[in-house]
Amino acid sequence: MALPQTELRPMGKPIGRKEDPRLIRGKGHYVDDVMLPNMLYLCIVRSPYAHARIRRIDTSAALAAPGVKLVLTGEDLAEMNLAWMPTLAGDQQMVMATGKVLFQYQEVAAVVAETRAQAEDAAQLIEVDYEPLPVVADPFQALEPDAPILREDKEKKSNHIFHWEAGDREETEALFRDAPVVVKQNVRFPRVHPAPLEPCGCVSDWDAARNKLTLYVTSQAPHVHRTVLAMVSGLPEHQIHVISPDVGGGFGNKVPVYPGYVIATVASLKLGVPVKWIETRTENIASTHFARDYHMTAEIAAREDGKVLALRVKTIADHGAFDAAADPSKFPAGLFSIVTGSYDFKAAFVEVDGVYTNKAPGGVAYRCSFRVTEASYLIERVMNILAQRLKMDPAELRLKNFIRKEQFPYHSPTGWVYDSGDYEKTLKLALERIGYEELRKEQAEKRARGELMGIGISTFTEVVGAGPAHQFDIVGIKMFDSAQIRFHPTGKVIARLGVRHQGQGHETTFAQIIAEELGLSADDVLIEEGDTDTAPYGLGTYASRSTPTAGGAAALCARRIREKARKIAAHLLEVGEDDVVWDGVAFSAKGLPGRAVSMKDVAFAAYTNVPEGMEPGLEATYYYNPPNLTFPNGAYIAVVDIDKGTGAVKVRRFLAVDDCGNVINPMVVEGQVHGGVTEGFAIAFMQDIPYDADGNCLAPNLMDYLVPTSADTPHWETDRTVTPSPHHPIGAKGVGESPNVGSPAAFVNAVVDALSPLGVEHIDMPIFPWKVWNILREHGITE
Amino acid sequence: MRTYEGEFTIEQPREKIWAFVTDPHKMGTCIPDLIELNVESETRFRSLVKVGVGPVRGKFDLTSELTVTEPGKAASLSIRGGGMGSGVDMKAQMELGDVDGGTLLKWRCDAVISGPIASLGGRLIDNEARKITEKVFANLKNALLALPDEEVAATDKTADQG
Amino acid sequence: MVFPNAFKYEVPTSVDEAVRLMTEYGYDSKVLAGGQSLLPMMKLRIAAPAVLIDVNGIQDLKGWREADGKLRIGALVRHAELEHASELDDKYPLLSRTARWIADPPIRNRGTICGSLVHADPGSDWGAAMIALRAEVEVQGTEGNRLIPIDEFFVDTFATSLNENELAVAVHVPTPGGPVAARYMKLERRAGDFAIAALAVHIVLDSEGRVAEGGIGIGACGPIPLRATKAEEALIGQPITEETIATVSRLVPEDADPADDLRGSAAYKRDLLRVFAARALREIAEELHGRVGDE
Amino acid sequence: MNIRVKVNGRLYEADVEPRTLLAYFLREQLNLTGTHIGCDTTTCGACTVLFDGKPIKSCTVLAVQADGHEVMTVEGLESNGQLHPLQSAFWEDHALQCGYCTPGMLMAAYGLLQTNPAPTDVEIREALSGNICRCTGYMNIVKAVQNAARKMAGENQEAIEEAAASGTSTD
Repeated sequence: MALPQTELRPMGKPIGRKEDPRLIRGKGHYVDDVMLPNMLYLCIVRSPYAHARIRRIDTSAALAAPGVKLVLTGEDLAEMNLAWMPTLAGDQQMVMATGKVLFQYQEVAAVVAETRAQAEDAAQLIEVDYEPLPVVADPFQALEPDAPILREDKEKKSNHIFHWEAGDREETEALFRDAPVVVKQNVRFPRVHPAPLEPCGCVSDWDAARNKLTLYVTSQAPHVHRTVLAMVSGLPEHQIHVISPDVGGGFGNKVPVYPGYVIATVASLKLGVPVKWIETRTENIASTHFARDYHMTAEIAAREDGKVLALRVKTIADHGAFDAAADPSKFPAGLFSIVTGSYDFKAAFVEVDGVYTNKAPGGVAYRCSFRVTEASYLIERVMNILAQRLKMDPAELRLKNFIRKEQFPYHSPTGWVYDSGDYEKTLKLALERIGYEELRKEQAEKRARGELMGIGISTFTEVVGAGPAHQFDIVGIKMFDSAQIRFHPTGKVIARLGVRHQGQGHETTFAQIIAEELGLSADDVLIEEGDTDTAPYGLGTYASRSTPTAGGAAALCARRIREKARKIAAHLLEVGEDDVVWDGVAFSAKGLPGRAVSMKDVAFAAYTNVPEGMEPGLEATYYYNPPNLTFPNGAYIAVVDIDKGTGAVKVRRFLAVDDCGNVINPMVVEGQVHGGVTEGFAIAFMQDIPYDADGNCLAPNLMDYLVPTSADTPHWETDRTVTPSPHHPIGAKGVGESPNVGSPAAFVNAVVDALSPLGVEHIDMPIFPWKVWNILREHGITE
Repeated sequence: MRTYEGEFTIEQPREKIWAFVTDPHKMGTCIPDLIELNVESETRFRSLVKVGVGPVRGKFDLTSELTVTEPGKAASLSIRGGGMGSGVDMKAQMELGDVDGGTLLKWRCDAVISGPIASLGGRLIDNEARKITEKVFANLKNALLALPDEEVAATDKTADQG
Repeated sequence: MVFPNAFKYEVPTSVDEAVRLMTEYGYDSKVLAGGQSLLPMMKLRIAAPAVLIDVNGIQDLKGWREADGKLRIGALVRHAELEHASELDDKYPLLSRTARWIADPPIRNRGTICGSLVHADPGSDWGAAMIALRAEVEVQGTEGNRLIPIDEFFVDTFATSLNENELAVAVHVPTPGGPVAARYMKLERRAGDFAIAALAVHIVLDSEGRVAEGGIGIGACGPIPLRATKAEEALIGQPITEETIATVSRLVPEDADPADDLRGSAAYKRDLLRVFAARALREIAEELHGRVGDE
Repeated sequence: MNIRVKVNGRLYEADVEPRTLLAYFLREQLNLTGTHIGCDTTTCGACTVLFDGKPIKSCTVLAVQADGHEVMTVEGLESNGQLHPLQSAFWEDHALQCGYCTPGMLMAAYGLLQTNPAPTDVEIREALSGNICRCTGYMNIVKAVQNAARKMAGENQEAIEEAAASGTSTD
């Protein structure tokens, strides 16, 4: 078959993916493809109300319906002490409502039946008597003193969840007091949803005879899911086997544990047969976790020449009904304090307040490291406003304020230590490749003719790869990651990792890392993830952390093997260990050309001919606790044209220059950039989940939650610079999220740039055509 | 929340109109596309209603509760229920006033529609909710117009006797 | 919900049989043609007919033919068939120009023109186009056939003037008597979405280069597809000059009745119609005359 | 209700409930799980299959409607153990990441190349606009379809040349 990957030293090469042969044949194995004997189907009844007391639930008609095996309500779960479960953010969340519902589409009852259709039929027969309560759909309203208290389970008598801050308040205030220039802007990052193409779901299979629960689940973090499930259910962890089979995209949506998984598990435990729950797209968008929904205010203090001094940010974070954010324990607002971005501020002070509302719970880090997208968008937006006020070119302003290459490792005013970067080089490459000067000339000519063209720049810095275990944990579990590598006697390798890819290509890229370290080809290495019974414990794939953490673990694990291999090689070569030389593909004896053994020879010897006293076999496990996070960055430039008649924006060009450190597989990196920029484009121009004042979710499906098609999506250009991470074993930084983090600001900056002659400084996303038309109309511009 | 309102004048005395609008047996029949009406008490009735907008077809089970705000003059009708996985909550306020040659009935209805119908039908639900509400009051008006004069007399008489 | 409710499935093989079944089941039944609007509603269970009468097997409803000064498009003609029917482009250019805007290619392979008309979604692309074309819908009931002019066909959102037991069997489009050009203008939030606003413009010239027939249909700007009556009156009999374009495009929004919604304000939609009208007429003039007239 | 339907060239007879959607019939009754389901509003196209040679969304056709018709799914692309040029092009050009949209995308692209063997980028983007991909940003999908079109043209050319060489008519 095509595309064998037999070349040695595969690191950095664009080799074809090992996961593709099954996927292009339709032979992937996703959760909904799991078909087990006697399997039943679960359908969840959801609340039409955003806030209501439940007076009564009548399940009798549903219980009598054809094929129905079980009906569950919150009261049933309460009897088992399972009505609530912990969230990753340390809050608790209802599995099924007891007493009252807190958001529209919340889980209220569940039906298990022989077929999916029967379960749906019976679900319609469940009668719930609701008493509607006043709805709080707006986070500012939620903070009003007279607002209804939504969370009766909490001791606190307000809808405020947390206050979190970073930086130095006093120093920041002082700099603002004396600053000659201050710009201020309110910026909203809309409520969006990762909406992976495969919705969430599970098959829960309790086998009483074996005393074992097998949970096939759409999970980006199977080990964490197993631990949480053990904590919730009381089942011993070794009797729970979580399998995350092929995952059809995650983008953060598949990090949390959802009520559906728990309900399916309860049903399987009660019925003793497998129970499948696959959410519909409506359930996915309306109930599983959203992202963002940040209402931010940013101020920059600067000198008249454009040198920035201080940054002040206040944010209201709408978390919905439950704080179910997938954030590390110490960081209720995630890594939002990266908001000083690529710029050398003297001081910064950042505050975030979390708020409960009658909306779906969240929020997850959608293709983002815990609120880094919100931060990057904010700083890139307000830097542009500063440039506009000072009548400076936005590229020039950035070049003036960048953290310089020689300042790394750079200590940011909010407490991060940036590992490496060369921002000037990256931006200059982008400016040159896009033909910035010519574009500005063209723009000037067009403006003279009354045409609207804009150029937008975003030079972002991310913080990814959580994390150093002393700083980062999720529900108390330290955020390291792991790899286990085992040689078979014939020189082939199986490697198991604690992360779980959802399209990122780990089966190929981690094989490349391991093959590179062990002198093999990628085809010699089988990567296995997603099975908690076989893989070493890991925290999962999200937050661009797989390459920084598990990638490091894979490399160091391979090196650990190589150390043992060196000893075996010395034995085979009949030289002292110090006289063995590793050249990347084989061990040879120093000064004795021609005398060499390959890793394959060594592996065979490990099982057939080890030196006396040595433990046979060749395998290792490595738990990698990274010393720091990694800081991918980039310079993105968008060029847009605006249709004066309709307000529609056309993205004429978009260039992404990324610096993600050393590259494992440039083809995969480019693919990640294409995909991430497309999601950034969607967020900038199409996506929001609005709620009306009654708490109705107005975009609960793909008809109204807009995901761009091939016909909407622009052509993307990519390039890169390479500034290796100094602390990462292979110098890599991670790239999956950069394009989603960095691109929204480039698009919005471009549109605002086009409209800047009208005095426009900001437009909130999503930039629908009507918003642009409104502005044009205000200024009397029409076709 | 959506608010709809209207008013109309009926050439009938206020007492008679009042008697009609506070009678669940009568008021209940003004709900359009009624399949079944169950009067549960003097102030409470339950109705099964056919909902149809082209292909969107289903039934709503609605419980209505009548409250007198100001006897002979103002009453409100709260309608709550749902169907097709959605919820309906309406509060209709009616106020009667004497005008030349009859009675002015002013109505105002606050409607909250929750659930998939509200979410999915963003493009049309407002139009439909308004139409249904208007139809309730159009039916009421027609029913009042159609009240036979003898009954007027009878009612009047009864009133007189009282 | 992803599964429709249980229903009785009927597969008539003739129009008469279909009409008989529709008469028998009445309100409880729905006709299934392309199913691209009905089945999604059934999956979400906001439509739950007890009986589905699948007309896909009725041969008489397939294909199109020209006769008696009209193009008769059978009820089972799919959007994609008209999209790719290049042989119709000379005389009926609005058909393929409209078809290519409907939903997406797989849906166009299945959905039908008549099904879309009968569904009567105010955002229907065919609604606006058929208004511009002054089409008639041929329906058959127990009493035989009748033709419903398109202006009398749409009654309200999702409601037509079809009787409960009448089947739409074809749509008739008049054959133009002179040089013809047309445009379908639509702005979407995302490819395949319902229109924010849409406009269909169909022009037939007389021998002197004046507009002999001018049809302008408005989509997604009211409870039903609408006719830009005032604009049409100002257009017919005129050469397409800058002045005509200015007058007509100004008048088009006057017959629209849009609402504020997530897609934009009523004012925005009205203005889109104005812009679309001007663009459409300008393009049509250039196509027919090589330039906008300067009379 | 009993139906007879040809799927990937093989005739199946089955008893289906009328409300069963074709996508579920393929997946759950024929065990052809390559056809995926990603939405409930006929938007995403993950379930795209060929119905009498044309791409349709199998979540919005009833299985009973396939009675007497021909269906082709992603599992029918490979022939004699050889990947279809579209499959190998998707592999070579990194036109898939999570793979969930891929079967539908392949079938929509197959439908396009049947009627338009040398499409432009714009035509490809239009033809695939009923199929949502959340991973790739479509760039490499467009590239792969172009690649496949070239491969298929090459195969046709080879076939013509072979036929010419062997003296048979290619008419």
